Amino acid sequence: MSEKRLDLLYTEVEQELRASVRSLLEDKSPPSAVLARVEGDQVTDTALWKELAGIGVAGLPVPEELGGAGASLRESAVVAEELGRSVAPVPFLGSAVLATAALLEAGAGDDVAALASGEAVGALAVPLATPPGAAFPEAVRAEDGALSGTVTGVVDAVAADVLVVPAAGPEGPGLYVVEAAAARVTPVVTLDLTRPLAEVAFDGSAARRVASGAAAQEALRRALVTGAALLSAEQLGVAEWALDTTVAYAKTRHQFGRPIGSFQAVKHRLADLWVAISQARAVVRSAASAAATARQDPGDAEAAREAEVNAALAQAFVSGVAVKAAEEAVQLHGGIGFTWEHPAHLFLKRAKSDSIALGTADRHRLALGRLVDLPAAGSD
Amino acid sequence: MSEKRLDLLYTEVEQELRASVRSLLEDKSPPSAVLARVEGDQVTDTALWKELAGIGVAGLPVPEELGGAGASLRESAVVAEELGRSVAPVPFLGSAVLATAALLEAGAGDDVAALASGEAVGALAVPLATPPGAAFPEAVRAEDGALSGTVTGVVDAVAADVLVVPAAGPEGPGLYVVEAAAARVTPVVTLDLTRPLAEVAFDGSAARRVASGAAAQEALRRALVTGAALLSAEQLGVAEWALDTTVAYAKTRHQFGRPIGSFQAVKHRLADLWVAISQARAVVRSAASAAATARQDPGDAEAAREAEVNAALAQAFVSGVAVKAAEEAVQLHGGIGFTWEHPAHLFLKRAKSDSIALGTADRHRLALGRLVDLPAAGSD
Amino acid sequence: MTTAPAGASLDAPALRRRVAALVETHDPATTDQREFLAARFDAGLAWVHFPEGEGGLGAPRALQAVVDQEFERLGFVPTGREGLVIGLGMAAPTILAFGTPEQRARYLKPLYTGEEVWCQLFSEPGAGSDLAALGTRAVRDGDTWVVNGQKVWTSLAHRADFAILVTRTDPDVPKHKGMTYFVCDMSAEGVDVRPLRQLTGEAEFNEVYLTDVRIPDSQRLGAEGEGWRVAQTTLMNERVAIGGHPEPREGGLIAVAAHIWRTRPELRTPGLHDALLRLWVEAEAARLTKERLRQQLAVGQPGPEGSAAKFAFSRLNQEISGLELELLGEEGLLYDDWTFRRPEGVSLAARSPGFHYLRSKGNSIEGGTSEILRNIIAERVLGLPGEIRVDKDVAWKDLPK
Amino acid sequence: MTTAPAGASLDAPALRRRVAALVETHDPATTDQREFLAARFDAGLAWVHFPEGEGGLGAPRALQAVVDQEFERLGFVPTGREGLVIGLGMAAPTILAFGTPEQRARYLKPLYTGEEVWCQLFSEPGAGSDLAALGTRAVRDGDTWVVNGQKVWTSLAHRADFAILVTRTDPDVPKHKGMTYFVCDMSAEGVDVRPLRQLTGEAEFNEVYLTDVRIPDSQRLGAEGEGWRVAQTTLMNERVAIGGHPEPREGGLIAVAAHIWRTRPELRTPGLHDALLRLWVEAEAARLTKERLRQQLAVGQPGPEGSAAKFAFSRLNQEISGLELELLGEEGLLYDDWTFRRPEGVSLAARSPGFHYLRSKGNSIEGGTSEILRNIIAERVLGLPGEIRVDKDVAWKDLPK
Repeated sequence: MSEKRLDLLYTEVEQELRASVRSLLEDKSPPSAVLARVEGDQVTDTALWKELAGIGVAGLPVPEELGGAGASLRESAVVAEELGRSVAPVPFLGSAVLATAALLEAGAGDDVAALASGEAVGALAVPLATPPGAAFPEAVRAEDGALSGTVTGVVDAVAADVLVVPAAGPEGPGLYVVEAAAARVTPVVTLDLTRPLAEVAFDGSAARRVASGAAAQEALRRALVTGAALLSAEQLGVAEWALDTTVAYAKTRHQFGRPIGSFQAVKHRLADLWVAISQARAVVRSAASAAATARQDPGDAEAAREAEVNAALAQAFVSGVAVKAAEEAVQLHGGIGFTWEHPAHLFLKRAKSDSIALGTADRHRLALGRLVDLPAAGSD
Repeated sequence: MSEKRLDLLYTEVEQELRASVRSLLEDKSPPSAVLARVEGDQVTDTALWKELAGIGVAGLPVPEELGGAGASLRESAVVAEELGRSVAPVPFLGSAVLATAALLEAGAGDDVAALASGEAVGALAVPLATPPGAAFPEAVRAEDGALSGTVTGVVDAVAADVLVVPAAGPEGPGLYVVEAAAARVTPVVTLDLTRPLAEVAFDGSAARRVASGAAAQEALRRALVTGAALLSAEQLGVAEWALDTTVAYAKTRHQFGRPIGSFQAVKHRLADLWVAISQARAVVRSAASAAATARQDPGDAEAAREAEVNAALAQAFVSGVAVKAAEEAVQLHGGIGFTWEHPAHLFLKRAKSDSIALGTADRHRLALGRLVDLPAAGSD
Repeated sequence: MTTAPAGASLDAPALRRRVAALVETHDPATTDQREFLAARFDAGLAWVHFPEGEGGLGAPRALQAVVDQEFERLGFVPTGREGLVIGLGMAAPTILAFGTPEQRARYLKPLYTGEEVWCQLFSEPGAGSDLAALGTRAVRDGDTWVVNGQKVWTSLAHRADFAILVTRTDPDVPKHKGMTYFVCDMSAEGVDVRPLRQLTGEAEFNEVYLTDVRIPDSQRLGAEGEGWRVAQTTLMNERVAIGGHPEPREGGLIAVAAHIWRTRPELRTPGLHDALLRLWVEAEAARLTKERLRQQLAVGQPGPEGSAAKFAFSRLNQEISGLELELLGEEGLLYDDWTFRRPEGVSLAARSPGFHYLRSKGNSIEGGTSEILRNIIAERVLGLPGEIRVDKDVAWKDLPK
Repeated sequence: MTTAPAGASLDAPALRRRVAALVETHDPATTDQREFLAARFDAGLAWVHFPEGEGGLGAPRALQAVVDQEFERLGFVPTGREGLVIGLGMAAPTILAFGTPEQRARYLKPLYTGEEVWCQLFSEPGAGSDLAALGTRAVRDGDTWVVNGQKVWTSLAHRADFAILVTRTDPDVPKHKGMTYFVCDMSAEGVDVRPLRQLTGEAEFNEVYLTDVRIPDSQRLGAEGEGWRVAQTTLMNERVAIGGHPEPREGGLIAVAAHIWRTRPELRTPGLHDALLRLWVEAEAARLTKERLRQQLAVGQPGPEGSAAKFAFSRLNQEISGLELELLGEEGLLYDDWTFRRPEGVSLAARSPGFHYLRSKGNSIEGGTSEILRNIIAERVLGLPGEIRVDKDVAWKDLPK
């Protein structure tokens, strides 16, 4: 079992990026604004997304020659942390992570530019719950340059201009680009109020193939691995918000004449949470670095494997930490944490949904078992 | 899914039995005496066992006409609780539970009398880790009324006069009775200092068959189910000792000028333990009652099934409670709990070994899955 | 009125005869429920341990079960009483214990028949687990009290005719000593009931704003300054009800999860199987524990296990509903309905898995947080020392808030 | 002696040159280790941040790593230093901070070369987590102190020449104020070292009984009554060492469990698979956390994560070794050896799974219980309020014990 040494720290550049993103989000999308927005018709905050794109957030890991910032997936992970910390309803995961990754891995660089600049929003037409190791989807059929079929649970499709669609055709698997206008996009009611999902139906929709066969399969798989790594960064941000907010509350909320944070049982639970989150931070950094390394040299099979191991590890570990943190936040806020007016529930819903998105921890553990040679029972 | 209503309380007779057994054990086998004994050559306290047999403990569920007390497995369970609470090194599990159950279920009533009176000690020659659902063992071969082969990890074999041996012969499975003198019994070094195990080797040892074919299989299976139910009662006793002792210590041990039991984190952990133990008590009563009901009417298939469900439930639930309780006892006693001179470790070792004996919780959960129609993955 | 001459000679057969006599004159099949209940109250068969004339016969409390079973056997179980839980369970025993004869005569009967609905104005934004910290002020003005403050987590306030209300009447003494307890007319001027939306989207509870609400002194329950003691009587009666019948194996949310498992083989994984079996085991253990407690109560040996039942139930509900979402995967990302509305007796099972998950988060907060329940078990059951208190000898007004 | 004229101009290349010069005159291949270390001490290359003449050069602390790496590169890493961990890690920095010039001259060099072994007489049966409650009495008698008391959990006491010892010299003041710190000669009359048997069967630690032990006042470290402050310096240096090299994936006990899983397919069940994978994930998370901390230290940004490392490690060891026994089933019921003996540097992996399970129980007690570590994280990292203290203003002799 070998693994490269990965840089697990944040660089100064990354910390500066974090500061800009956080400042913008605190200004334009505080929890109160998110809470107001989710009750409206349009959850996705496209204006905010344009502003974020303005500071380069939409195209961080995209080479400069393709209109991106020429940074790496490590920087994307820092942004994902901040977006988790604010549960801002922007199409980062769908467009800047999944669709962009699929196009880049498919070699469809020309299609990336509009997404990287934020001019257009993209979405990857797979159910959000799909784990990286899933079989190539067959819900959509490709025939004579047109797609037919329906995909459920597509993240950020509601706001998308362009859809990247895995579809099976007579010549096997293919990855296609379709104008969103050519599909029927129907929003569904989601547990996570801040992340719209939609059913996407194709009925002979005109499509352009950007990869086929094994290349399409590999592009999709790598996009989902990248997605899993960056999702864990978002989960870390959710957990950090939950801990920070709860610690602050425990210092000021008095019961029995004392701050509730002076009760030892509360202190120990928050200490346990802090330990788990500091571990999650290391795991997330490792996953982001491994994903960045694999992206840099697509031909390095060992790097690709390390990216898979680290992404599965991150999903297996951080999903539980984020859910636990959000659940503890609700519980330790007591009654107020159970109300609609307090933002804790936005983070609880995000954390729980994220634990299902791109595969549950349970499925990632199974994947790890295969990757690190700990075979299942009965598989001798 | 149907289940009979079972009496989950202790009867007055049961409570009187408990009081006599506890009083005898407190007098003759306090933790300090057990600690001294386990360092000697003979761990099994045969004198104590004779005294316990004197108050009927060895033959509780044995009909009076077979020399027993004519009580039921419910009373046996009460005794098992007290023996767990004292980790007394007597051959109750091997002789009064497993060997006696196997002989009774095999219809070999005549062989039971000596065990029921405490005149002789019996042992069931299967590895202690065997779960009720295991395949009939083939480690020992029967040929022309003689046994050959080796069985590892046999509980109470060191003190046994009589061995009940499942063996495979030319005509299929059989249950045999063998004089211990005809076998080679070699003690092994055990994690649980208070419960001797031995390797038992047969080399053409003269044997008498008491059941064969399906009857032998069923007798062994039912003996193991009974064993699992009563073992859970022992585990409950271990957990109760751990909680009671730790609560008492937490009230008197001062650190930072306060009893450590006044610290909220300690209080909450002990409260959690108390909740788990009060649940374990209900589960154990249910398992004992179900086992008693099944024993009463061997032809009632539904009662046999309920006994299996309840025994598996009890092992799946109580194993973890006992281990947790013993681990918390060691931890909350701090340094003194880590020493040899404090008896906490005797209970830790018993609890952990009991969690493996007659199948781990994990295997009992799998068995439950089959029994209550929650099939394994991939078994559709 | 408080002595009960008939009580001593009452036994189960005598009570069964009284039930038969009542049913004889008031055929449940043809009598309006409220009218029938009024007759039952007058016959002393509402709460047999209450005094004669106040719904009871001064009989031993344990005999109530005999009466209930007898009415049940005869086919008369009153329906639609969910909204009366606070009146029947909490207000009635408090009024009995602390009410004046006039108060008992005025409130107990319509409370019992269901003519008048009650709610409870206890918790405040600043006084949750620490109820004694409450700050709703009542100031005496001649024969009336003027009340100002805000209460939260009041179920039924929007339907209630009356409330049991605890207020602060003396801020200059330590918090447990300066409270006074009232009956509050919910139709009084200055009572403003607003729905309190929960994270599920709906509003089961209310906030109640009290602005210069005038309460006659005749509606005071117990002495001035004695409110904490009166409230303790109310809260002792707030417990998990242990029903008269055993519950079947695999009830509640574990049934939902097991059903998904059995009917959706494509969702199964080995890890989820183990997780489901663990929770099945926990659920069955909790059920048997409750059944054991029920058997203890039936033979008159109530055990301390009751205090743990709610605690175990809330944890189980949270874990099972969490697993339910993971098991469903993609469907677990969905929700049924976020519409802001007041639920009317909707059962948990009728809602989506996401609702199960969210609603169960309240189980460990409402009616005593799990943290407070753990304290209670540690102190009252295990006898461990109490927390060091810094708020016992300080005037309420000087406490940090 | 405490100023370091050379310190300001020292940089990494300069230190490398000094190492080269030392190795030039003392060929490690042919020089006796103790002699070589004495020379290294004299050259100021023992602890470069110590003052000149006391094993150092007054250089920045961070440069020690440069020196260590250089010696390592040249192939000279001293061996057999396990028994010196208390002397090097805890006694030396304390003597440096609080010792007189005479004490520093007397103790530091033989401590560094390994000629003299040290142990720590801190914990007592009644003072574990609450070290400041200790009761070992030291009473002044002219120029010496007479010490009586009992210490526990002292590793190496049976091999030690000296001990760092904290005593109670004034029972009439609050506990933190009446302690005094000494160097104790372990060969002095009245020092009785007895092995302390653990639940594993062996004795890694000792009890030390002190009966009328006479300690010259010249062996006092720090002022009378200042013992708590001196002890804090000692304890700040007791921390999980973060090595200079990254650890490989799947190290420690998880490697043992994974090996069993891979080589014994007959033991596998789906539930154990999930349990093993959960712990594999936890172990890898803990490894990456430690690696991240190592990287932080390497760039001079130590984080608070260090305080959590021991805590996480003890929990993991306990859970993995518990699973190991369940995985092994029948073999998990066995043990290798209960003989009462003193272990000499036996590695965990060389012992049986039962030993792993039992020994790891000590991980959450020794060197700061997990409960105390949680308090530290909550208060020092998260800034939550401290426990309410009842023992701050009470004379030690009046505290409940």
